[in-house]
Amino acid sequence: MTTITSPHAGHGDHGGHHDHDVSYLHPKGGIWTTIWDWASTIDHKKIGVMYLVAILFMFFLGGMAAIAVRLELMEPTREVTVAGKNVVTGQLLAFGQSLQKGNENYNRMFTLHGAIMVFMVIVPSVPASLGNFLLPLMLGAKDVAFPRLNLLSWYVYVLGSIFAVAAIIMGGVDTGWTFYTPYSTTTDVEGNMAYWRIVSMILAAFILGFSSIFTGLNFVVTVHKLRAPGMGWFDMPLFVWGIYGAAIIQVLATPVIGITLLLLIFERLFRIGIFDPAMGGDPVLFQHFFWFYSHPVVYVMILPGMAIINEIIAVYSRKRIFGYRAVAFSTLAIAAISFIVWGHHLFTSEGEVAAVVFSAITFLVAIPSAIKVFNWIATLYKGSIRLTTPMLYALGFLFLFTIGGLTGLPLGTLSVDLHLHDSYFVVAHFHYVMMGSTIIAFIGGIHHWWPKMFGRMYNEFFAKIGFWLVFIGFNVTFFPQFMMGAHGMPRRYASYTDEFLIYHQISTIGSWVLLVGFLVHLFVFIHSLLAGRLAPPNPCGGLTLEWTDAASPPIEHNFHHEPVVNHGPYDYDDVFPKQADPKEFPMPAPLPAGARAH
Amino acid sequence: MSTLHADHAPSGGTYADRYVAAAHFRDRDHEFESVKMGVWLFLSTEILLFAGMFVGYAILRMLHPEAFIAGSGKLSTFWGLLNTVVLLISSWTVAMAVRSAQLGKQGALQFHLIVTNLCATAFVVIKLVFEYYPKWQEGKLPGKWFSYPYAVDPSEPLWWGIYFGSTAIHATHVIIGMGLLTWLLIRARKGHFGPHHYTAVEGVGLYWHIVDMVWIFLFPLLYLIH
Amino acid sequence: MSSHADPHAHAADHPRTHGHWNPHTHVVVSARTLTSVLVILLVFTFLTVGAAKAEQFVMYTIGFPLPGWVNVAVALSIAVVKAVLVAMFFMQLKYDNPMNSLVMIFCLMALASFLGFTMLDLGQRNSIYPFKSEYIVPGGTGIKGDGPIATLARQKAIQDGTYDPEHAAHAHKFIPPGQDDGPGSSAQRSRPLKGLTLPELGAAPPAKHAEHSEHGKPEPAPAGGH
Amino acid sequence: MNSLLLTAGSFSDAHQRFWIGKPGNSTYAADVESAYMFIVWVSIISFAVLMGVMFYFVARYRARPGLAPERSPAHNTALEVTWSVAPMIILVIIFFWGFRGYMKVQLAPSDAEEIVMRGQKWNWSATYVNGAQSQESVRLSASPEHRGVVDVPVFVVPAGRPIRLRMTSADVIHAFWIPDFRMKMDVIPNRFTSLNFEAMREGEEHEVFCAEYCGDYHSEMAALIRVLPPAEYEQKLREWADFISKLPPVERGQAIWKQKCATCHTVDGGKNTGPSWKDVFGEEQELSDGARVVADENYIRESIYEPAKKIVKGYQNQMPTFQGQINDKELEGIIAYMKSISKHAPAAAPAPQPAAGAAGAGEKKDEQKKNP
Repeated sequence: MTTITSPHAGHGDHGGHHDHDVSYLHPKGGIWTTIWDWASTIDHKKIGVMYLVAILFMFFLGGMAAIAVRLELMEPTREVTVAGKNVVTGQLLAFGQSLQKGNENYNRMFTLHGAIMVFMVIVPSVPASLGNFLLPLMLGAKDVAFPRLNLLSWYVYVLGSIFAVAAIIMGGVDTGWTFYTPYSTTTDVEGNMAYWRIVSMILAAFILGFSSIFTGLNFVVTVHKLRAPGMGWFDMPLFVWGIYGAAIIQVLATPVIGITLLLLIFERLFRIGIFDPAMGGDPVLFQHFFWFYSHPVVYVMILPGMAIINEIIAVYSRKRIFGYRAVAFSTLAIAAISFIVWGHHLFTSEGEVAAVVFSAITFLVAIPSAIKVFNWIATLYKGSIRLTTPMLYALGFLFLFTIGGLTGLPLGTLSVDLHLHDSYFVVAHFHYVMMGSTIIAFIGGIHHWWPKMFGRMYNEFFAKIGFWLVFIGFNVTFFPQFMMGAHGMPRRYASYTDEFLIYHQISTIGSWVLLVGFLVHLFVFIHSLLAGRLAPPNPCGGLTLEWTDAASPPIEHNFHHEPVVNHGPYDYDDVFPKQADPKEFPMPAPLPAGARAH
Repeated sequence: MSTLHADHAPSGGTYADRYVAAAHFRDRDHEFESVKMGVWLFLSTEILLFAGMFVGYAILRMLHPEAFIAGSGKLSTFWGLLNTVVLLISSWTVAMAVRSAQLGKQGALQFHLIVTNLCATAFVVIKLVFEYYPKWQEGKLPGKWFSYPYAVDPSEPLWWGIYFGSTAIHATHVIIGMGLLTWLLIRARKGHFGPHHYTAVEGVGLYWHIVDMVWIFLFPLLYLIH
Repeated sequence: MSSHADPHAHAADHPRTHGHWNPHTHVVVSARTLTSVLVILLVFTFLTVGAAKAEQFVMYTIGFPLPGWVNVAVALSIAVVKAVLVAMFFMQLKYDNPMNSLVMIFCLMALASFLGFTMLDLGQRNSIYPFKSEYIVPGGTGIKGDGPIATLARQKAIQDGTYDPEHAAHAHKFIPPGQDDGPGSSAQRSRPLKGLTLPELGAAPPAKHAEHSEHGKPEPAPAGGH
Repeated sequence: MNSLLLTAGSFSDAHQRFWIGKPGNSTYAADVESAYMFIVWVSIISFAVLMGVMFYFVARYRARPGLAPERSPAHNTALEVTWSVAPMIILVIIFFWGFRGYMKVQLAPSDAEEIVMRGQKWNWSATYVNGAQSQESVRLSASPEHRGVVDVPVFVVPAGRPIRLRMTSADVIHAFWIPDFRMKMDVIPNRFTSLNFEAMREGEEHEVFCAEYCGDYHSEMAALIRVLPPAEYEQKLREWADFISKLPPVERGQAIWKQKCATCHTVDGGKNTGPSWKDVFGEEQELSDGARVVADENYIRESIYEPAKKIVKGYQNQMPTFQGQINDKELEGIIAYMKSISKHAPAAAPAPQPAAGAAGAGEKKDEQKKNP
């Protein structure tokens, strides 16, 4: 099959005539022209970069809330004596005694942290930024299937974030990111501005849902319809598989949170009563509604993270991913099972029958995740491993995700969960999965594709320092929380008993290390943009299309010629990467006569 | 295989004949197929949006069967039936509109779009004038507006919450559909659609059918089950 | 990509008659088919209303107690048949790329799991919690000190002098007889969380009230008129 | 040999203390701990193996100049099937382990003694079989500049006797968690949930936390459970049953305040969730709708039974009704107590007890600090 020519490749929908060979980052004219060009772009790469900037900004906001939470928990101030020992203690917002309402501020902080991190950072993080940038490049397409919808999704994201920030400005929301009824429908009395800030926050989550649906829908169609000639389903890079699995969940689960939040707004404004016990409604029904979305969405968070890890491990060990099909199918299996395990968030509130069924299904979902980890580790076998920053992040991911996954086991176990539910153990568990896995993978991915996205190399030395700070800081912050939770520390507490003091202090100190680590990365990125050396098209020796067939940074229409796929994404044993310097990579062993890698 | 057949923009003909697919698609067929799949995915999100209402209905009905029986008895089956008929007919006209576009019959296309829009208007008018308005006057309203003194079950406001919630969300979809149909009509008058380019007609048609389909379920659930 | 290549190769064979026109992608459904489907849909619509009326007749006029699920099953089966017809012919799934049907099937599976598992929890509570109602307190927004909304509406009507007991007695023709018979009636049995829901309206059995007040349960002011 | 076993035993004991703390005090706790420790060991071993292999590979196959990577198979069906099935077996074991314990706690013996536990923002109240309510509280003194004095109730349970807590909430969802019993259950408005346990060792005290986020003072919604020998427990219940009614009115009011009202209302003038009781009696109150009303006996009665009717300006409609929880005699006590700490109280107000005067005065806070 040869290339397909279109009468107007290079103009038409992409904003008039311009040179074929100009990088997508090349400014279109004066400053205002350039800004307008970005604001009205339908180029998936620019949208990906805009998403990246927006997400990192929200990550900063959410991170500041997290630092405030940890600061508040540095010490309990209330001293209580029972029978000679200190028992329950009090609260202090560490900013000083002028803030008289310690608890209220604390509650708002952790709510903002949760809502921002979930709805505005982790859900869109990898798919909307890296996914947007890379999906068409990896598939050999000129763009995603619906470029205008893609731009719309970014604006919708910004609109949603504005509502969230408005809620913060109005004084913040104290419902927890889960908006459990009837608390979320009763808090903040009617008749003043405070009454509306929760509506604003719920509306923000509702709007962000649309952004998520648009992205997911776009990606599903792109993967189905826009693969380059010669690229079958099992010739796709595993990154695409991961994004595809997440996109399916986004399409099928997000509408349910849409209707849930809509009903919640009705509930709050008009008391329609569906979730209101006083009207005969059922608050546990809300939890079912909520978790029908919010559990699958956990896999929207982790699958793209896993997707990144596939690419990084393959590239930096110069190996085919061990058991490609098993990894691909486990992605789909996770996506499918994720829809029927939400009840494990409700072991303490739902009926026994449902709890038992949900517990059983929950253990099922552990299998595909375990298979993935085994396959990644097996991929390292007989590889040629280069410990670059992205690879360190990938190995860090394996370390942290294994902990995160294993600590899911006691939470899925019925009897043990009755003890651990809503404790710090849960907090630690999902931070290991969401931050320790998704965010770590995200940062690793940013480093891996940084030269491709911006055409400049970053400083490897400082990036590695950043990695070690993040990795150590993360473990110091969150590992003590496992012990804390199992010993009896409830989550969302502004104060605690003295036996938890030492854990909290270690944890808070860890959060500062983490912060410093992120600042180092910020420095590395800015330094690279300003003074990084120019990147070759394929600095890491990848075999996927974005490395072999696109420039760094890619040109406006991604490829000079539509790429034709004639080898698998990880056939390092047979193919030498195009555009890469042979000196940098160990050559494969000579091919025995007649042998094939399959 | 030699070069595939590409979209050669013909010089003459109508807008629809001259239409070329967006640059990242191979040709018009490729674009049509992709858009159609996108629309189907969107429709599945619509179904899952209404799924929330259906699940809420099912659970609350189990908890308060009497409130639901009492509430359901206060709806007028006649108007519900009429609305179902109106909507089914409009679904047929939309299907016919797609057919007209496929065959290039511009007049029939416009006619069917207009009839569909009239049906949609009729649906909304019936809903507002003969269903919502009398209930509003009697105080059979959801939640805090409920002021109907003859409730036989304390959870009756809940029923009205479900009734008004699901029908209002559905009616919103009908109204959005009316906007889309009008947009189609304007484009059809400009001759934008023809046998080789009717993607928008097909997409809006599918959307309209899903709106119809949701009503096919809402009608028995709200009006008939007692 | 061969699946995409084939149709195009086919199209390339007939550039004159079809252009990039792929007969598998663009099926023109005959007007006759569409019209017959519409007729069938309308027939089914009247059928489902007729069935509902017939069941009411059997239950309340003849007095034969049909089980509740008959009504639900009949109404929903007809709705499913209608929906399938719409999807197959109006939405052309029958002629379409099977991928789109697959999208729909996945969507329906998600819906089924949502409904099924939620009901698995909330539906079996009745058999799980063998409790009586003495201490239960409704929390949340709907009432705080001033009683449930439905009761308030009645009280207000009585205060305003607009309450018509005659109307109250005759307004609800769909309420099955025996509903006021107290906990022994089938109506009460069908309500799983009796007593765990709102305090009763005026019609509730007095025996329960006496039992409650022993424990000092907060009672709304008893509705007048009884 | 023996000493080796002892060492192993104390190692596993220390191990358990590290992960989950000292052994819990309910029959259910042992189930949880064994399942938990099993999972911990499974996790530690799998983690060590996985990470060991990973680090070995990284070290062994690190890219070096001149070293060409070897070919290796891209998949191995036997290996892949093995590592898919092996974890499944362990998972099935864990599931049934958890299931067994869970069923044990759900299927309580039918002769279990029932205690009604009611949660509301932000305290717990228990009603025992004989209608008694807790009359004891322990000091939970917030740093005084933030909130007044908060007392948490003390609940008693008998050792070695099955107990079922029947729980409901008056406002939002709470969760009753006794970490030392290793169990919790949500407390949901308009529905009952239950928690079944049997305490083992008498004489111990256990904290109770609210584990479902419920608002501003979520972290102060605590209680203390004291495990008593059965005889002592019954004695305590009898004592509590007629404790309140025997007190003189002002002290009765003070006791009720401690038990039910102190979470939200101070008596020293400090602002809390609700208005302070100090000097409130007889004072003109400005309501949120702008009306003004003098806080007399009727106003107080109405505010307790129908709190939503008149909200004092500057406060939220947070208070649940106490109808059915505070009877006339107790109400009388509350009013007497409020009078005793109000400067507006009419001269005829009964203030025979010198203690009441002391409690109402400025040094009340100090006095309470000294005397939990």
